[in-house]
Amino acid sequence: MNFGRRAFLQFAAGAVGGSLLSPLPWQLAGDSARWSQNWSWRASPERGEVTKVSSVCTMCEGGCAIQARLVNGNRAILIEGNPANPLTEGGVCALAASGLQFFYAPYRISKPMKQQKSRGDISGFQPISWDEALSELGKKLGKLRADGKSQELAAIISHRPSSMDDLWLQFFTAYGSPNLFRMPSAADGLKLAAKFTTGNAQPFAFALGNAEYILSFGSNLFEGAGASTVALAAMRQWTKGATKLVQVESRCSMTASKADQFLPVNPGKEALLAMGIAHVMVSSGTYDVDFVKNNVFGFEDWTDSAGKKRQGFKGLVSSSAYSPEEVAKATGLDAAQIREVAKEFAGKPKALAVWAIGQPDSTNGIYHQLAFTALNALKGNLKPNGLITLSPSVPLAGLPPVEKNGAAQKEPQGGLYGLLDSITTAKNQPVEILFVHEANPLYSLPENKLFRDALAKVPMLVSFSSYMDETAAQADLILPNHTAFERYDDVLGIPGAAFSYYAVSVPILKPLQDTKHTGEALMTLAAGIGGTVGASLPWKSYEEYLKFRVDGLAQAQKGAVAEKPDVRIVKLAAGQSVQPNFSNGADLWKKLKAGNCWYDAPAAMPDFETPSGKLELAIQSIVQKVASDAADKYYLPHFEDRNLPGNEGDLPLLLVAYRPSFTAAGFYPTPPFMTKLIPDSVLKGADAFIELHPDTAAKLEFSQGELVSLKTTQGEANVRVNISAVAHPGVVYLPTGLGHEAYDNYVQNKGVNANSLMEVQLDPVGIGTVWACRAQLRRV
Amino acid sequence: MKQEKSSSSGSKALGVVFFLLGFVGALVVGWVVFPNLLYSQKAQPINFSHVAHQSEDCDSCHFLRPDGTYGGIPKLDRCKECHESAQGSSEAETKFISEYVEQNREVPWKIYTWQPDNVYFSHAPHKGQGLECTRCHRDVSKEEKLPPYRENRLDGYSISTMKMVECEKCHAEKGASNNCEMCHK
Amino acid sequence: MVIDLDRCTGCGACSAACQAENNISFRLDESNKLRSITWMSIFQLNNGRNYPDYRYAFLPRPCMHCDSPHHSPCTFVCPVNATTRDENNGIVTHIYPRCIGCRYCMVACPYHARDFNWWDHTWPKPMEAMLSPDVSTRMRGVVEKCTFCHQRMLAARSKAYKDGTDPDKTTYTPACADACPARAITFGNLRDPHSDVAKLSKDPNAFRILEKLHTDPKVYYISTQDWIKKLSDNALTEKS
Amino acid sequence: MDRALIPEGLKRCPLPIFGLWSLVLVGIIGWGVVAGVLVLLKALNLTGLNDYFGFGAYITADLAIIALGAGAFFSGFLYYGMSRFFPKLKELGKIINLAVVVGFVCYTGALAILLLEIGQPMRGWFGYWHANVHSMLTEVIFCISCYAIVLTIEYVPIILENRKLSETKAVRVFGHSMHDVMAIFALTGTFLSFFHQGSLGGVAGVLFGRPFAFRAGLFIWPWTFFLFILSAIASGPAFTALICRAIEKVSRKKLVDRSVYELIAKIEGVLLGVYMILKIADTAYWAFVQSPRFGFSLGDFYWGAYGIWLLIAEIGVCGVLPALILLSPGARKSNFLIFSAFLLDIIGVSLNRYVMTIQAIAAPVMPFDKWQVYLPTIYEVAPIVAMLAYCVLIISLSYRYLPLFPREKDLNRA
Repeated sequence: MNFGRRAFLQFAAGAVGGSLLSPLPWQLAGDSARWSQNWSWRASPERGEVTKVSSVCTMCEGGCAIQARLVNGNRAILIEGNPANPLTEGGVCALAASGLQFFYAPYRISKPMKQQKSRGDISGFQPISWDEALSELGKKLGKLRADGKSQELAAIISHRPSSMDDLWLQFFTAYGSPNLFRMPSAADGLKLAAKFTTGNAQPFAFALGNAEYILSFGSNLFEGAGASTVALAAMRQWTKGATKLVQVESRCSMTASKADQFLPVNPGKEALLAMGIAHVMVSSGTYDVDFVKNNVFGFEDWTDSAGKKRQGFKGLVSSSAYSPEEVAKATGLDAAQIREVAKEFAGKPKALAVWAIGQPDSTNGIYHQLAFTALNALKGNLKPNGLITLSPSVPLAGLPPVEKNGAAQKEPQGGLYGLLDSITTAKNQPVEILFVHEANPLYSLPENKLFRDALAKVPMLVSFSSYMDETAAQADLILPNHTAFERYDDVLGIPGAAFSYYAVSVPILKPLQDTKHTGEALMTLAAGIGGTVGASLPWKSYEEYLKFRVDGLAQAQKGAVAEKPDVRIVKLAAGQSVQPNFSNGADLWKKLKAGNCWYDAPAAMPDFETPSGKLELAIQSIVQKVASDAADKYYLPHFEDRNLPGNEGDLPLLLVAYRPSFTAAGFYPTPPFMTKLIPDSVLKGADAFIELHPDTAAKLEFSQGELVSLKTTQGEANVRVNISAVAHPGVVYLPTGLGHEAYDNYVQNKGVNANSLMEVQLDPVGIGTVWACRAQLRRV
Repeated sequence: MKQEKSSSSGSKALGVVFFLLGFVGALVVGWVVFPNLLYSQKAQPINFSHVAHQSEDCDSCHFLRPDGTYGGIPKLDRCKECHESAQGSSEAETKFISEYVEQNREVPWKIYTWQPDNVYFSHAPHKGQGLECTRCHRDVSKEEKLPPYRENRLDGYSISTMKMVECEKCHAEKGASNNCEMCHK
Repeated sequence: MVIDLDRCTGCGACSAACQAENNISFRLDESNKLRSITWMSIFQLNNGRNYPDYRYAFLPRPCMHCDSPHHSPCTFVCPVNATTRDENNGIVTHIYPRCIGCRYCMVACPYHARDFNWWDHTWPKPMEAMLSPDVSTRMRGVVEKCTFCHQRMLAARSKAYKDGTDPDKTTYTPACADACPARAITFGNLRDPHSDVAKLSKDPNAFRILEKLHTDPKVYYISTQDWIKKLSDNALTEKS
Repeated sequence: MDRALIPEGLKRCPLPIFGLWSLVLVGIIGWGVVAGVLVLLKALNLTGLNDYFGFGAYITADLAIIALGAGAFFSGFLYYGMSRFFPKLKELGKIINLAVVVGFVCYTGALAILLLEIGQPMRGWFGYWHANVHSMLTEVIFCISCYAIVLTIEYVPIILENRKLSETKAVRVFGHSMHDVMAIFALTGTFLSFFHQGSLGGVAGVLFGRPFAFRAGLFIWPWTFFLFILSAIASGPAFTALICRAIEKVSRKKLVDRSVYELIAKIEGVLLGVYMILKIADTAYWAFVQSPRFGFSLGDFYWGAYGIWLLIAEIGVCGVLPALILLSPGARKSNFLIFSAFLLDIIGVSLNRYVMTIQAIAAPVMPFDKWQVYLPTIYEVAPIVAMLAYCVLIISLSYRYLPLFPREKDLNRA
């Protein structure tokens, strides 16, 4: 046995020696090293040729030029900015950078769907062919119109300016319904203010790039929302130290933090401060006397059409109610500070008061819009070469005139909210069919309950959404649109920008799913209805339609295509001439399709088309909308203190929704890439955080991160407390863009939807004003 | 102890035999048996004769794209330029026409020198350094028939996939950078 | 790299672009920031005052690609040479298939610039289509971090070779710098005295984070706000 | 069979009781193994670790257990190496076997935990395959695995001494021949483990991005390298002694002469004393010279759960105090004092390992960084507990079936 063992040992020794001299051990070691590096289930992206396509992002009003990276021409892997664009110089926002997560979203709607079960039951959606869907709907519409009930068709569309608006308007005019509404936006306020004071249709626009002193009344210039591209482009032009930004707001927002001076006013009192500043300027005579004297109506006392003598703005604003002391009391600032600001504003040659830019919705009623306008009027900013112009229109080809339908066309009262109200209370005409396009009112309409209630009374909801969002989920018929990166679309100016801007968005890839451009769906529907409606939309495809419009722009021979980023479009002065650099329509189309934008300087402030031919601070047209025997101040810009519903004892706090830059609050939800950006002081697990001032938190004995119940007149929700010094004492700040119930589990159940807790106050002129509502916090 | 010694002394010669037995056996296993066991053989979907395409020069199919990346094995479209319909009567071509051209399917070639995801290899710099293709690839100028694709059963790489040490060796000789990020992604 | 904090609005475009460019995985719940993978993290700084004097700012933090002599804190400790610094271009890279996941480098990094793959990663099916072939996806159990998008550098060099220009003179910009809508991020070669970054890094308002540790970061920040500069290093921060 | 295995002339508790005892231990081990396997399958998200706390319970346990296992190499070093010059040290021969067993279990156990700790266990061996010579961790991987092998080799002859096994001649011969070379292994082991104890210290010391852990250098290593060695040898033998005492208590037998304990006490007293002096010097320099230079004050390093009490406990209660006890001949007479001093010593060193790993990374470095708190999950606790159970099991088996204590027979003559 010894022997055997010995022999074995010798054999083994030999074997070891031998194998060490063979590649076996080394090869094995190397291979197992590589084997341990392979993880078979790890995603392995297909390789290939990488190409770039230029286009323009249409996910918000910002108008960012983008470039998409494709692999083998069939797979988009990245959205980048287009460095040739003068507005963005190659920058994009987080939403655009995450854009492909919508393109490849699991919650996309792949084909037309018809709800076969009860409304809202996702399992009830059954696929239906496009022909079937459109002809069915076409028949319905035809019948409705034949019955002379064409005004029973209504639509809610995106507030992003694009040629789709005109197409919709064309369709609705031809069809004979006045009930076409855009989602509420800050621009509405600017538009109305301009309409009342200047009599022009275009909204006000601010020459941010040329201002040296900017007094911002709650504008979220740097919160990354919508038109902040303009603010950022302007900021890049400001010279550090030379340009001064003063932010008037209750919450210390990013803009406030970046501002050179932060005026922490009590919520909703911004306009009062504006009046206070006006008071100082008027009483000290430091306003633009000539301009006011020659071009402003209603500064001095005036007599109305009925020959009644009425108080002018001068008298009103000079009243002690607007004295710095009084204003200080109400706003929480101190009088000296107000005088100081007024002095600086009046003193600086290029001082500008801005409001309502980059805000998801207006926080100012019409009278407040007028107050800000008045302040700029005193400063002389509405002179032909002033810092405020009318947002310049893009001279695209107008749509062919349509034969109006005989059916009665009542001008809708009170805008979108008016409509919802009349549907719910059914006192006005009901709505038979409701279209929703590029909008998600059930989620993103402030006080979305109003939409929910109205929807219950609407027999048929047709959604054109590409995604299974809250509204689409309630639809009876879904006609999915191509996503923003698969379709022709355009950017028709940027709200609040003092330059004209036009860009065409081209598809970066052919549609992934069996979707259809809503524009083309409309054309098909129109054709289906036939008659004057069919004739009103003569185009075969949306591309053809855009070409037609661009032709008009080319013929106008105004403005130029920016092929290099060095055009300082935010510094363009009103009336400055721009040399066209395109020959004809085809040429311009080619340049635009290549991802370049068209721009033009704003027109100088045109003649005021008001009854008085001047800039009107005393507005006669507004009065019918208020009350015929209204007090003098109702003709004038003034501070309108709103008393909020709900009793203060029960709801002692104020709730204000704020817009964080890292959530998407509009038609698009917050994509996974952006969800990563949300700090854990805003969202933790399924809970959203409210911001609470340390003292307020101390008074309520809340600790950081504590779960509390937030109650408003609209409802109740559990939130966590984030004790933060950004908050104004006694005010609860809730972020928007959270709390989705639709889409997929990457989006769902994260926080609460501010719109379901907030409350809207309707203006006499139908602006839904959302600024605050009474709230209560208690331990759960 | 003693008797053990004696017993062993008697068998020294035998011991050497045992040793050699093990030694040689291991060598055979290590050099001959093992390599054949380690690699599995796979045939290409269809044969491609480089010789038959001598008329074209290499770059017309294996070219660098303008952005400096390498086109690799030509896509179907390139083949179609000539082979829209059959040129000859080889069984490989008829198969190619019927199964790929007509059905417009890309040929699922097995790539002999396929590198894993974490490797970044660009032909441009190597070409720029004047390296011959044959320095790393087999010489195909006389090749009638595609060799079988041999896959390592353990790590799943092709037998001709270059190993890092080889890259490093050449880089070191040529004085090129051997830093990780130069070849990894 | 130089980041102008006066311009930065904390919008997060840099971070989102980074995620898209580098195949960074995401999970259903990303609110546990201690386990969330972000190469470009955005820190919130504040001046510690109370309302209304409270001010805050955002500080985007890529990997600092520390230039400390001989080794960066992380490259010094890696047992398997998975993370190394290229002395030619100063980029600190991390090779996933080499990493054994000991996390020593994470411990060594004072900037929390390194993240660990705590999970196997899956993308919602359609989204796998947007993965870039230029960056390899990671397996679980390895560390990852910002690479200054070196794949873009490699692409640029490749093109240079193709065009016969000098590959060492090529420039490129990483995804974050490309995306920034405020144009706050400038990227270039610090060693080239004529480059924008080199000039900006000499700006009187330029500073780096934790200079006292002598990690010698290659990322500079610019701010005119004293309280922000104070937050760059502990000695400058007054302790309460 | 059981009888046959038990060393000649020694009494052991009846098999059923022992069986029950081992069953309990096996149960615990099983529990830990399950947890460990789950960690391997589902990855480290099961643990309490995160991007802030790259190191956690696993590493701390490893460092501690390895420091305590050091008793093996150090007693070995004294017994095989030094006793030639200091005959007094021959005494240690009476406990050396136990020391080896303890060392063996500690190191093998530590290796198992280390396997869980890394995210890619399959690549653990890259430490050899792609070694980075600068990394302290490379040294650790090298030395620990090498020394584990050495200890196994040292353990084998002890096993072979088992009554049944040694009946076969060949085994007996083999065992004996191994005994002869043991000294060499002991010394190799000593070198290896000195070195990697040091490396473990280095692991923390080289982190120049972490002012809490960073220490300036002596030769090519930061001086934590030497502090760790010192603290290890100042606690290892104490640990062995304590275990020996535990066995005595459980088995209600006398296993070694008290002189052995006193000798160990004396040695440990001196070493711990020296260690404390250096440690205090180090702490003072770190607190008042180095940290301010990095812009830190002592206050920045302590917060909430990670309070200054850790420092006091480590250096005061579990450092200076036991040192004084062990150094005073009077105190060494009292069993209570001597063993509680050993215990404190051990706790102190374990605490030091905890502080140098977990607190070192808990303390924020960037001024705008926030403190985080680390809590291990059951998936970390279970394997660690199981590892300890494994140690106990092996020791119990060894004690039952192997003649660990040469003097046991004489000391327990009824």
